[in-house]
Amino acid sequence: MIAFLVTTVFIFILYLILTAGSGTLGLWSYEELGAGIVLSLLVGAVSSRFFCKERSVRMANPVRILRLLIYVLILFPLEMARANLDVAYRVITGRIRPGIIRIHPELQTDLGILMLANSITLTPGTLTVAADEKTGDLFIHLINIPEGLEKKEIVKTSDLFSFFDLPAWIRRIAE
Amino acid sequence: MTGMDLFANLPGLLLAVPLIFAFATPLIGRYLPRARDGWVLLGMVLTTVIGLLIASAVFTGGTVAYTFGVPDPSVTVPPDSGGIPVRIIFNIDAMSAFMVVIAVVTGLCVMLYSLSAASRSSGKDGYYTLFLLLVAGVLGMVCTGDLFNFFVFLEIASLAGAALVAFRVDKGIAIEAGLKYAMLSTIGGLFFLLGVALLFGQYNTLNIAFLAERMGTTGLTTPDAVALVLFVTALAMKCGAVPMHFWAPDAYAMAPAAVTAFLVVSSQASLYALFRICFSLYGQTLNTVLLGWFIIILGLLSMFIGVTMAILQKDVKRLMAYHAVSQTGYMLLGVGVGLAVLSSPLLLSNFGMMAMEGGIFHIMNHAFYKGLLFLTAGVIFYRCGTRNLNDLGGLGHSMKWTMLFFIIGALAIAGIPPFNGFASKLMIYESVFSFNPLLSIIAMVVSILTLASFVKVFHSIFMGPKRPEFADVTEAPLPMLFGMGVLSILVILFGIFPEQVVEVMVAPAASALADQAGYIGSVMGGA
Amino acid sequence: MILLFPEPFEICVLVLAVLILVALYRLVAGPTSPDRVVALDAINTLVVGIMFALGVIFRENIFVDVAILYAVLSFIGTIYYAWYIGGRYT
Amino acid sequence: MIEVLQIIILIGLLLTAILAVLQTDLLHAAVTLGAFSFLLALEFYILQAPDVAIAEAGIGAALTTAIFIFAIRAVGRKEVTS
Amino acid sequence: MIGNAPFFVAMLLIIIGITGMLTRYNLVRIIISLTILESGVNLFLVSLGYREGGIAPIFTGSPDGALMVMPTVQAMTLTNIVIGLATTALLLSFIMVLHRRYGTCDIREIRRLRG
Amino acid sequence: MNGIETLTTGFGFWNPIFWVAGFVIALIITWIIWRRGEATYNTSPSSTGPFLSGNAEPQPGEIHVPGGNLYWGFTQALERYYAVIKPLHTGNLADYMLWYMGITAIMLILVVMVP
Amino acid sequence: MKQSNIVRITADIMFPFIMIFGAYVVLHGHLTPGGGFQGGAVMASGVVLLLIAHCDKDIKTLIPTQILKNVETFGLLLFGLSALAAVILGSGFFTNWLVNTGLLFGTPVEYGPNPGYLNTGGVIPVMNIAVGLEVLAALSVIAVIMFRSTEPDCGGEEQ
Amino acid sequence: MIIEPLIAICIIIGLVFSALGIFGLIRFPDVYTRLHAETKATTFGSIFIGLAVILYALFRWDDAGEGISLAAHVLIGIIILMVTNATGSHAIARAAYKSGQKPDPSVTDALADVEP
Repeated sequence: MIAFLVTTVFIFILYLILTAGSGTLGLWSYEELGAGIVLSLLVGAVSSRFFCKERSVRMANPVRILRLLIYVLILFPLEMARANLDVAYRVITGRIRPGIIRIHPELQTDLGILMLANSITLTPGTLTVAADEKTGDLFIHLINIPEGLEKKEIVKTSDLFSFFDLPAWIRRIAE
Repeated sequence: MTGMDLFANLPGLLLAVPLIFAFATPLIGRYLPRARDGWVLLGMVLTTVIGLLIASAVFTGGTVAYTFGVPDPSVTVPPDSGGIPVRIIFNIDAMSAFMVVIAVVTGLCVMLYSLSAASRSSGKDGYYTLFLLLVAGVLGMVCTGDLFNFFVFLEIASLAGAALVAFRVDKGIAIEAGLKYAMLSTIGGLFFLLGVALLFGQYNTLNIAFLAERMGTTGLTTPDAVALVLFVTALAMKCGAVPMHFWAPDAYAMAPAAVTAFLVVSSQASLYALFRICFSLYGQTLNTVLLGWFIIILGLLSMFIGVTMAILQKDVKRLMAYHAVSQTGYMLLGVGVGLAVLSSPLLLSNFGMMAMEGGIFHIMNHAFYKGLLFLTAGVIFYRCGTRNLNDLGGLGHSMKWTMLFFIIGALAIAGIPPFNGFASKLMIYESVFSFNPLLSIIAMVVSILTLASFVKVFHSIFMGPKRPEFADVTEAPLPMLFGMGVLSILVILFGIFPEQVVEVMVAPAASALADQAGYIGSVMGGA
Repeated sequence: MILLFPEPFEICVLVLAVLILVALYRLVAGPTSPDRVVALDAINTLVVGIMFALGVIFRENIFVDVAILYAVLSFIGTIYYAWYIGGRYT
Repeated sequence: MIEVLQIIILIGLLLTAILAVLQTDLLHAAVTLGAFSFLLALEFYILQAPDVAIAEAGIGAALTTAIFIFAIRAVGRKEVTS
Repeated sequence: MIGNAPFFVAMLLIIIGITGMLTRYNLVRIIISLTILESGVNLFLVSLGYREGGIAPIFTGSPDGALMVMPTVQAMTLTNIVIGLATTALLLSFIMVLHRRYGTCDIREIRRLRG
Repeated sequence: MNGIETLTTGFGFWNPIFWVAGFVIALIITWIIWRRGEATYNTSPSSTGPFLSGNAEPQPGEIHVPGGNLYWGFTQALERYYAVIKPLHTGNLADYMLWYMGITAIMLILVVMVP
Repeated sequence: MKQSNIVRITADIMFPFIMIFGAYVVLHGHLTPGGGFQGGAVMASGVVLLLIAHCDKDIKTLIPTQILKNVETFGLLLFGLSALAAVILGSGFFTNWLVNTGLLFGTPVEYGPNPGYLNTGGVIPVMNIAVGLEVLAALSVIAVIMFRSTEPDCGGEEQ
Repeated sequence: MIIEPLIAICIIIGLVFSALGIFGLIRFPDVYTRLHAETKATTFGSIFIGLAVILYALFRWDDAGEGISLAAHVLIGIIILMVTNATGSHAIARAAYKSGQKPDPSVTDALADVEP
């Protein structure tokens, strides 16, 4: 039931964003709102069992959503910009030292792993190649491995991110 | 207009009834499996009744034009459009009504037949749905007055037909046949669409009558001629004219018998469209002699190669399929002669109209006797499990009614009096002889060869002593016999009273085909 | 205030289109299948960018719907290719 | 401006079409067909037909790809040349 | 001249599709060529409706009396895309069954129906 | 006889009444002839014995002429025609398409070149 | 190949978005680009995405094919009957009998360009919805059937 | 106004990064490194182009309601692009590894122990 409600609300917000600027009631018209409610209920009934498995209902917590927004809007873009400068440097100079390493982020939830993996894929010279479902370990392809890092069996996550400790933030958001 | 006015909306219902019955069939079949047979039969009977009502209205009262999506369907040209028919229009003149009659009557008989033929097999929901879709596609093809709409119905009929051809997988061979049919249909459809696009780019309309009118004022341009070629070859391929006939024996032979009987009607709908485009769309614009001779040559090739290939065959249905190709040649010959002399009124009245009447009459006769023959072949396959002429034999002892129906069909296709094939073939021989004696002689030779090959089939299947492996073969079930019986009664009736049929149905159809101005006027309101 | 300067967007669209042609090289020459899929992915991203910019040039906000759809659907295509490639079929 | 863009995209269309026919590996042909379909959707978009562009993107990108991948999986990706 | 480029490309696409269908032997490849042929026809149709400087035929938010491209051809193209998808799905499922029964996709070997 | 009219053509006419009457008369004559022969026909096997050159006559159930053997003389006589026409039906899908597109191409060339 | 959990979670998150976007395209078919077919195809893509992301599980419980077939029939019948209703109401086949009636989707609008109100269009949105449902169900069923035929045991080959 | 230079800067950044991504795609030696260049750089470039469109829509559109609508749609598009591109390239990398393609110039390969 909670899953259904969470899904419905999420879908309704999406619908509102899609139809923003359609009318007079705030940004929306009455018809759009009514249609949005009906559609959200329908789609929510269909997709709640995929979207909202039992453990990630915690994402309905407003504090977590606030943290998620901070993460997506401020922290992550900065990391991403730095990553892109790095890649630009590699592309121009051609100095690469690639390899696959293993990290152990100690994240438990699916959403956390997803966020971390996607963040890693979009940030400094890294690319998630595979994920171990049992331990939560990620296998990461680095375009430029720092000296000495390839010797370690399992690399600490803080070595990867320079500005902020993204895994810690993700833990705060999703765990 | 208030209240239900079903009679004004019959053309719409003609399309709506089979479609809605087809769509509802899976639901009925899943939750009320007992009612399914009655449901589809009801749908087909309703379609037949509507079709016959429309045909009678057309034959008594002239062309019916029906516009979709307006409160008053009889108004074809909206007043605020500047004299342009903007909507989809069903333009049912005598020729269309003639084809509607063929389609619904054959469809009803085939449906009766397949009620018991499909009783042993699985997947009946899909079968009936596809069959009703095929019927709807064919009805739409023959009724529509809009080129793009015709393309849509052509594709509906092609896809449903291809799926039906491959319906019984049969060690993959049926799939092979279905693949070939679907492939060629798709290419043909795409080329047809290209032609439609060429015309639309010039004249900004899709309505056949309006196109004809505008083309008459501007004269024939090169894109028009290219479009004509695309139309003619695509439709000739779809109706199985040599040398584009290769799909026809494969598809006809491998489809379930009932489907084959209706596929014949489907390819005749393409034939109808070929005639419609040649006469109604390009009739006055084009020098029709060249086109007429092209169609005549196609017809001659079809007749001769079809029948000579048929003699070689060992599979009953494949043999009959080659005969279908061969008989299509007669229709092409008859109407082609009419087309070749279209521009001279004297020749047209001397023998041109007669040739066209013969060709058009042959369409109907062919649909009936070829349907009958395919159904008998289906019965033989249903009871014996083989179609190979080398294995069959001696069935005349146990399947007397089937043998009788087969004899009727075989004599009719060979043009032996008093069956209907004779009447139409006589008309074709006569008029074509006046046009060019050589053509007529070839047609007669082909007719003799047809008789010869059916003697072979008759001898192989029914004559001879009873064979031990077919000892327990019994007569076909009653619904199958009923379906065949209706067709054979029609065959005999049309053979005995050809003059009435020609007068009531065929002659109006032929004159409607030749009368381009009338076709334009029926849509454009006599403008 | 209509359309103060759409020219930068036009230049942007042109450059991106040229980049698509460049990316086609990898689609042609990529030695392995994953290379080609990568090139396809790059083309998709570029096309989404082009569609964003064209939404401004054509002054139709509804054109951006197409871009969103495009992003989602190209993802599905990529997943399918990855599914096939990862399955060790010969 | 739009004309130049069109020319570029049309060149891309031609290239991908020829490649899709010529590739020896069916999977590569399917990938190329995917690129072709995307470029075609973009061309429809430029020709002011967003309806058609959505349909082409939806069909070409997701569904046709899926169906082709299923088929290639069933029949094997190498084209037998002899 | 440049305005006619889509037509030329559409014709070239059609020719490429036909060539591919006639010269390739693998059935899946033939379907790919068929798709290209169909896309060529679609492109031809859409280019027919294009007007220089026209806007999309959507009434919302367009200025009054603006030049619009023709919607009829777009509806036709849409229909053709739908039909094309149905055809492709049907043909490919045929091919899958055929491969299971015949063990090949080469049209030179799929010819049990002949003569 | 208003219902049954005569289908008149250039050469002759077709009236079902005449035809049925003629058919019935022919049947009667045939029956009479058959009837005359039936009375004197010897049904014992000795009447056909001499023609079978000493071999025992097979039982009726054992005689089966397969359909493929009929008309071998006809096909033999037209051997050269069939040697050309039968290999055309190859069962190869590419050939099918080639014929269709070839005819289309020839017609297109004719139409565009001739006028 | 079994997909990694990252792909699976992404698919699960994208699925409602794709569905709502498809529904948006269907419902605004008479106002913005799109319509029944496009929206239905988009929603079917969502189902296809689920299919591939969860290919190791039981497809029958994941995507109820029977319900989808019923939905398809329902969509087709809705389309046909909404066209036929015009005849029953005494008008031509396919007539837009709902427009300007004030009922659902029947708000009268003035002729000419306007910002686009959802509650207009008469029978066109109804037909769009019908077509959308039909296309969604039919394409999903096609994809599921083809998937099953290539993969009789749904993905048991993960190493 | 400050908006125009901002839009121009956004577009230039987007173009530069897109171009870098494509050149990386052409230049790098194996599929994983190409994925690096492609995913990060082109996604980043498209995001900046989207940002330019958002700025334009919010400040330079003739109809405010439509401008907001456009901005919202572009925002959704950007988010979708981020999620799907990252996941897509992960899927490609994993598939490439599973199909037996080892990273060619490679210092270390921790995955080789787990998945031979």
